[in-house]
Amino acid sequence: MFAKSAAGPSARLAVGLAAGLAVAAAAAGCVPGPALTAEGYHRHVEQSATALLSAVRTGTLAARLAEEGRAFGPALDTAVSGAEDDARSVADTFASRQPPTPGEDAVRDRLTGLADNAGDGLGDLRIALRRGDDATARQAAGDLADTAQSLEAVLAAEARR
Amino acid sequence: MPDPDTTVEVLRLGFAALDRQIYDSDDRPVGKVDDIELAWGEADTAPRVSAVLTDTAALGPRLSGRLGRAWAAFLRRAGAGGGPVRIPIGSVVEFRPATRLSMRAPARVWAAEDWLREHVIGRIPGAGRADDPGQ
Amino acid sequence: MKRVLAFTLGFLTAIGGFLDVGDLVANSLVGARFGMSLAWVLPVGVVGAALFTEMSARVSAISGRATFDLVRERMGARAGLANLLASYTITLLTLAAEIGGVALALEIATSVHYLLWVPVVLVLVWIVLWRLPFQAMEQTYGLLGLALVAFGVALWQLGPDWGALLGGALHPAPPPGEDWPTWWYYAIAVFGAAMTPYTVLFFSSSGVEEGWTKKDLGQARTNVFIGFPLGGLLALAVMACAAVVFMPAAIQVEHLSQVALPVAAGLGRIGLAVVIVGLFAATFGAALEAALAAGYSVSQYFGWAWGKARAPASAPRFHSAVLLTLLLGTAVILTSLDPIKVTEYSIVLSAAALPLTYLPILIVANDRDYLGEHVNSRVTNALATGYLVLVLVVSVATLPLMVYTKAGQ
Amino acid sequence: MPTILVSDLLGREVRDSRGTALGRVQDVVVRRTADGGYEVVGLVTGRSSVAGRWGYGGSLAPPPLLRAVLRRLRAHERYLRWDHIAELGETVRTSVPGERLGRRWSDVDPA
Repeated sequence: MFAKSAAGPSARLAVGLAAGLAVAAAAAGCVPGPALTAEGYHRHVEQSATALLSAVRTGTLAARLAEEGRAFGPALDTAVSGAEDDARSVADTFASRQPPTPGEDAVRDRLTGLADNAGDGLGDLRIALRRGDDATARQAAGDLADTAQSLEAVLAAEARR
Repeated sequence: MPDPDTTVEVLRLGFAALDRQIYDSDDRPVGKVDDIELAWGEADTAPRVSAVLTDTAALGPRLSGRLGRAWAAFLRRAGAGGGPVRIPIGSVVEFRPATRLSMRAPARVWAAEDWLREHVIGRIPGAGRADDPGQ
Repeated sequence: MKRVLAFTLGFLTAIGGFLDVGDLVANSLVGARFGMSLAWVLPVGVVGAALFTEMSARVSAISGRATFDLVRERMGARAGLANLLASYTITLLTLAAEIGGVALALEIATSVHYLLWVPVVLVLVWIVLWRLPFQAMEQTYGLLGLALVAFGVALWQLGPDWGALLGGALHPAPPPGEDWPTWWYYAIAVFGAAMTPYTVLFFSSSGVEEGWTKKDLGQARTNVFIGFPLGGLLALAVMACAAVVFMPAAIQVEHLSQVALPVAAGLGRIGLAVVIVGLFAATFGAALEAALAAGYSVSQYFGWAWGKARAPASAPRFHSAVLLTLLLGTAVILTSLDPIKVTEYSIVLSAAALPLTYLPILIVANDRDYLGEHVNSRVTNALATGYLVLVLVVSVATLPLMVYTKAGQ
Repeated sequence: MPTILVSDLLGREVRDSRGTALGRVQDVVVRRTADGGYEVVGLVTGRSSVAGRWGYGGSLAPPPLLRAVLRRLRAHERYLRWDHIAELGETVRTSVPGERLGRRWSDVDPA
């Protein structure tokens, strides 16, 4: 056997491309490490609040569609359950991250509370929709709307920093 | 404008023969021309094409390097022994556009095909049914 | 009359077949996050997809050769195998995404968790591949996929500010709070979703299977040139619906269940039911195509007998490859990776790998040895060269952008 | 009868009579003989065979940009007549200086 390391450039290109794709996919899938700086922590706050707001607003949209009779149960249930899962997982991730200085404790407490509200509100809405309990659903939607407003306030405050 | 490098009399094996589809005399797709064997006769000054090789076992050396070694190791583990299938050049009618044989392919090229038909695909109901062409 | 019917069926199938889970997710997600500022990518993608597909249709109609047959012949055993591995991996990922998409559509219809549907989807896909004749398969899912027209009707019913939508589309820049790299990253996602390589692999091979000749070329072209732009319009409607309903509410699209909500908002229950049928059909059809495309490419590289129209017993290696790919794709989804994430990766990586299928087809489409007088015209070549540069730039830019933006986070 | 596989020839290093590297064996050229066989008449050397496999044959008329790229990719290709091979070992040595090798087999061997 003779050593024939002379892979054609295009072969190398293609192999490289395949390997690169795999590596990049792996790298991009990684969650960012623990927030070490105040700057990093505030970015984390902003991302979490944005994700929570999205979940909460998905809930209020679903509640509106339910009230107007524009959608049927399973589709709304799936949408609200998805939003609830998102809210709870954001809440977990957010709570697990430690603020770098005591100066961030206030925003941490505020967002932790809102994250819990979001998860609970979406949970209440899901249960009410499944039971066909319009009054409770309306109440849950109202709570969610309040949570959304507070989340917007947090985001606005973060943007002013 | 015919290129003198591709006239019928002269051809580049890598371009005109290697990696071309092989069909046997029954028009069945046999595989690809995975390698070509050259031989020197007593009186020859230059080697002549003596056979085309097919079957995945012939592919390993073509890939060479790390890929080729991995391929060979994979085939060894898969238990594919016996080396590539050799088709003497006398049975090759033409190389382009596809390699056509004047004989039926040796039974050994169908080993994997037959095994899968007998043990997997053929056991599933409806395996013998093709689409109606007019449908 | 029969001709008219075949013609209508053909481009209707092309419209419905244009959209898959990648298009639905990418366009809805982008509309929610970037409004209409990335709408310009859709025409770019649609023209590219039409160009690319027409060339491969011409190659298969005139030379009777499918894509990977030519890739192996023209790139050789080694570069061809590397190409095969890359294309196969991406097709597998796409298949996994589509299987996930079918399961999610069933979850939306029933609220039974999608993971429970995945094995059912596997069996359904496989039975259809095994038993349904080729054309019946294509037409059924293409026509049912037309139900996605509901997005267009819903948009109209939502009564958006058309001027604002148009203004957004004419203002291609990231909206406040978004940066340029992320914006470009999602531009690549929309582009990759419109130009998925599995479609081309499937289209060229199905042309060979159906025994296309010069005579069928005209019809194939019409299907592509009318069907794809109309499919692109549907994709635009998906994006606009999301821009109208989600963007003002700051909702980000993370689930397929959200994608359907604007239709409910616009059309109510019936619209929602129709769109769920469309979601199911589009993803199911794409799953069939992706599974076949994977089997085609492997079989064509190794020179095995292949074809869905053949009796499985006369192409056992091909059918085993399809079956194995289906099992692998199902396994990917059963790891409970988020199907939407799988979809996002599959379309972005598709964009990165486009040159692998695009370049060989472009080269062969210029070879008189294969195509005779049907080689690319000067106009086609000018356009195709532009797209060659574009797909190369996209291919080079994708991975750095993916890492830099943490996949668009 | 001694035999050799084409895959074994492909990829071997090629040096000319002065030791200058000419790339590697990329292809084997054969001629149809009167008795219907194929006789080897030479080797194609160069750095890569891919562009050669695409652009080879004269039937390809790619758009200008692509043509320029393909031509550049093939600029290193040389044809080595079989009777100009001095030694066919792990390294193939030619009996003539590299610049005397033609770009296509027809440049040097009009037979």
